[in-house]
Amino acid sequence: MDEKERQRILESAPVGTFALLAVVLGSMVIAWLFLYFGVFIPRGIIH
Amino acid sequence: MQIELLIQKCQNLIGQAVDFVHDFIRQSRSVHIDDLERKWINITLSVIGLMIVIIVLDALIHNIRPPSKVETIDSARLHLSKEFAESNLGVQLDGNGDVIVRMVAGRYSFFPKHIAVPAETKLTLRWVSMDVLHGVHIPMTNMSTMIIPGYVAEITTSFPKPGEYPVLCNEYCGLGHNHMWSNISVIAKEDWKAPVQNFAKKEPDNG
Amino acid sequence: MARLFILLALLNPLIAVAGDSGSQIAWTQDTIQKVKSGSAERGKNLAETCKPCHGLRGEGTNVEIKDGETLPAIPALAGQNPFYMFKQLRDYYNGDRLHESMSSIAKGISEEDAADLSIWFSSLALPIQEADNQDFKKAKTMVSQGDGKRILPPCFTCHGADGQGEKIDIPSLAGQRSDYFERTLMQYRSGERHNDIYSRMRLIAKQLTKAEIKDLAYYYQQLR
Amino acid sequence: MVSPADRKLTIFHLWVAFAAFIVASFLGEYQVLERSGFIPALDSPTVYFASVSTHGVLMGFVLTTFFIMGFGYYTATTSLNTPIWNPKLAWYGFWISLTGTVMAAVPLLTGKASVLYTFYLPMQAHVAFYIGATLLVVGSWLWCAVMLVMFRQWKQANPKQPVPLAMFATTANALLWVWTSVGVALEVLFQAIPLALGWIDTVDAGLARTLFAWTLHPIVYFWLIPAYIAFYVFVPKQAGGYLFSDEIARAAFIVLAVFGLPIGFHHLYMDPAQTSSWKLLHGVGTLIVSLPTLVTGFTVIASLEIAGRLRGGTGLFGWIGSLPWTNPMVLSVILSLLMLILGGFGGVINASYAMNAMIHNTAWVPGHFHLIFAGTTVIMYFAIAYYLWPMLVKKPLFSNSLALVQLWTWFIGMGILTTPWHVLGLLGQPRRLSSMVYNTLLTLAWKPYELAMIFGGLIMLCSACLFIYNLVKTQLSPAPESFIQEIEYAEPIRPVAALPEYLNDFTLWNRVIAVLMAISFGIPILQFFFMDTYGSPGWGY
Repeated sequence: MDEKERQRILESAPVGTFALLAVVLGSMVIAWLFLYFGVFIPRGIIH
Repeated sequence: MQIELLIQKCQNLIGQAVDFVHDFIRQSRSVHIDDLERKWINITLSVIGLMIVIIVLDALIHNIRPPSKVETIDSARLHLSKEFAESNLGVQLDGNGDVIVRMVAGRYSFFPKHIAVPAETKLTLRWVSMDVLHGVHIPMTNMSTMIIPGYVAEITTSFPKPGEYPVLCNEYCGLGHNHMWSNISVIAKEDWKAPVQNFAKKEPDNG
Repeated sequence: MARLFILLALLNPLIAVAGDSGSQIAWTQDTIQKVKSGSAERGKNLAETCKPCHGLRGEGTNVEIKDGETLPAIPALAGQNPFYMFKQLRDYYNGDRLHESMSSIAKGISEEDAADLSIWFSSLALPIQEADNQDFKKAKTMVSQGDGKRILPPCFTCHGADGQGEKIDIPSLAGQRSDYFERTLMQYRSGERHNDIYSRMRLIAKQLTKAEIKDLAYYYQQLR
Repeated sequence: MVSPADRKLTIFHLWVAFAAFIVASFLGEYQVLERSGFIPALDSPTVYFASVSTHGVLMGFVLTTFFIMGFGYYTATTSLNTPIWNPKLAWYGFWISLTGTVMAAVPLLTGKASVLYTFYLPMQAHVAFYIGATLLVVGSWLWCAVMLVMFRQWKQANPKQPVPLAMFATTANALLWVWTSVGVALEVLFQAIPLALGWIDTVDAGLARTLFAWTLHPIVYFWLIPAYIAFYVFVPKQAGGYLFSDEIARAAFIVLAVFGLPIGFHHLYMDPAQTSSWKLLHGVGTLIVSLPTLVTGFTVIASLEIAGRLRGGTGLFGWIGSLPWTNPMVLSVILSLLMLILGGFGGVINASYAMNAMIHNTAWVPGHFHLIFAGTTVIMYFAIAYYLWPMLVKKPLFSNSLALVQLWTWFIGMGILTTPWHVLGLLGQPRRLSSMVYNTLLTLAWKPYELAMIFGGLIMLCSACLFIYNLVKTQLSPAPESFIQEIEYAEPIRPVAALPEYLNDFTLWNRVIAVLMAISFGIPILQFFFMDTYGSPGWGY
């Protein structure tokens, strides 16, 4: 692991993190929409 | 003379504020944020924005809100008030034919102990507590509210599916908290018969 | 007996007010202040007139047969929750609770007297009745666990783990005369006694069998 | 080099914290066992609710406050390289807080204060409980004073220099706590204590809940921030890499402190004492405050990615495998972030305004906060303890592999405990039941989940004992001749060049907080003094 390789890694964009979190956030949004429209709203009026 | 002085002061203040904001933004630009992190921040903000939009629109258009009618009542004199006298509790039709349910929460039960309401109908439930904090929740429905002594908790909801439901206290109210529950029968709309009581006026008499 | 009630009803205009409100007493700020400002010494002197029936130390009596005549049980007052006692005296005064002698006696007791008496009797120790070696298994389960099937909360959750009563107006039961305890629950059960707000005690008493009531009466009498 | 006196101050705080933790862990397992009805002989509401109150106070107030104070002192002295300012005041804070804890513990354990750790006026506990809680908070204010003075002194000594990130975040936490504790202090000083002493006869329960809601959210950020400090300043270094961005870390701490305060009404959605528009304003604020957590997630995982690649990881996710999983700090951050995903999601559901009706005061709520506090936060408390103990006692950690086992068992136990708990919440089981006596089919559906929770709790109890065992053995083992271990703070990849002053100081943010609090709490609190409210007398329980 020479210095140039180290520098390249330090400058590189964290694509793995982005992909991981995009999946996590995406599934959170889907789960939220499912609970909101699938479970909460059908349970009746509320105010 | 003071007025000019005052206006002068206001202008200075506004001037300072504007300069401050410019300075704030200029400095923010100097902070290095990785492009991918900036993209992530924008995506997160848009997801949060999506949820906020759904919630706010549902609140404004479909009136999907938590129960929040602020109305005080003297919880010590409930039994002496007209609206929450023992004979006036339970399910009734109010002036314009809407179903209204008045319940008293007291350690350790909800009074009256069994009520029958129509399914798929807009119901207004008014809960009061005669002693401490209670919470009431009918599982699998949106009928959920806190009951605070000194306040009337009014919630408007409906029960889509007929059936027998327990009415559970879900706020710690003493050592008998897990014994505090009662029953509600949600009857299909057509089979439900309105109780024969007289039209009690809805305006609360604070006793 | 029935004629007496009608007589009392006519005499007392207050009875017909809010028929089913259970009681006129409400624990508002000033009512609480009235009870708290009661003085034990004045109560001690006033209590002299209560001794003939309620006993020298407010320990009450069970049913007694004296020269061929059965005398009804008289409740123990010692150690009672002051707010509860104040409410009973005022319920007698207002006619929400009826008793052939207490109703008329209560007429002579003003609010200050009621507060003084309540503070005085609550300062006494809870009465200790003779121990009873019955095993109160059924009573103990009712007191500590209640009965989920009949939605009966355990007695101790309101009346306190040692039957000492609880803030603000829940009565103490420990050491209470068993005959009086039984008579009270039976009156709640039949609805003859109706000064409990929103029929809280009546709804519970209606679901108890006579045997259970007797069991509980003896259990609480020996509780110390 | 940290002076023995400062080390002693730190370790005293940490031992009180973890003593409270282990006692409360046993209570936690008892509660799960009692509630499930698995052993009918255990059934007793009196003991159960005394236990829940004690478990809540010990975990929520004692473990957290003492750990944060101890960790704060050690961070301040090591990151600023100066001895702790005014140690006498620091020790006063310790003894006041400890007295308060003992004073509250006595009524709690004798069943005289079974009003849970959220007080629930107009129910009344013994006055010693309220006075004890107040002293605990007053003691922690002295810690805040020490942190703020050391921060101010360092800035004067180093003008225009960026304050070390660890100290910056600790000071942000101290400031957040001063703002946070005002709400509960007002409620206890003007309502709970006067009612308990009989100076007043009635209290307004609506006002009491509103004041407590002021404290109820930012206090969880007060607990969470030390975990985030470890995320930013220890984890990158331990993983063999660098902190991805120092400025973003500071911004995240600021947004947490500033936006964590004015959003308390998501605890009062179902309350009749506040209108729906105030609740909506607070609800929107609550959703916005998930931003710093998501940004923290990105920055920390990015730091881990860089570290993993430096250790030879390649491809999109290859860096995950090449991370040093046998380093307790790295293992616990991975487990902590996993729990943060589900715990955070539970929080967003709670925060979603009207949807709160679905799970308000149901078992979903304890499922959520056990996952995000007892999981995400407390597992980082463990990691920090494993990292600091060798430096505090000048001896190597007793067993690294035992620490890894402990962290894994805590994570697995948490999963088995909280997953059924969330399901019970969706099935409508209310919170805080000492036994299931409802005579309905619903309670039968709850049975299997409650039994599963016993095993989750059991695993966590064993894990808690392993943790204490490891620390005690570390402290009692013989001291090697030369054992040198110094604290290492992560350096950012890009050295912090021109740091704007507002990312290096709090005067601006204090004003912003004051304005936000005035907007979001001003009217909702004043309304109680302008409408004719009715007080409720004190009740027993």
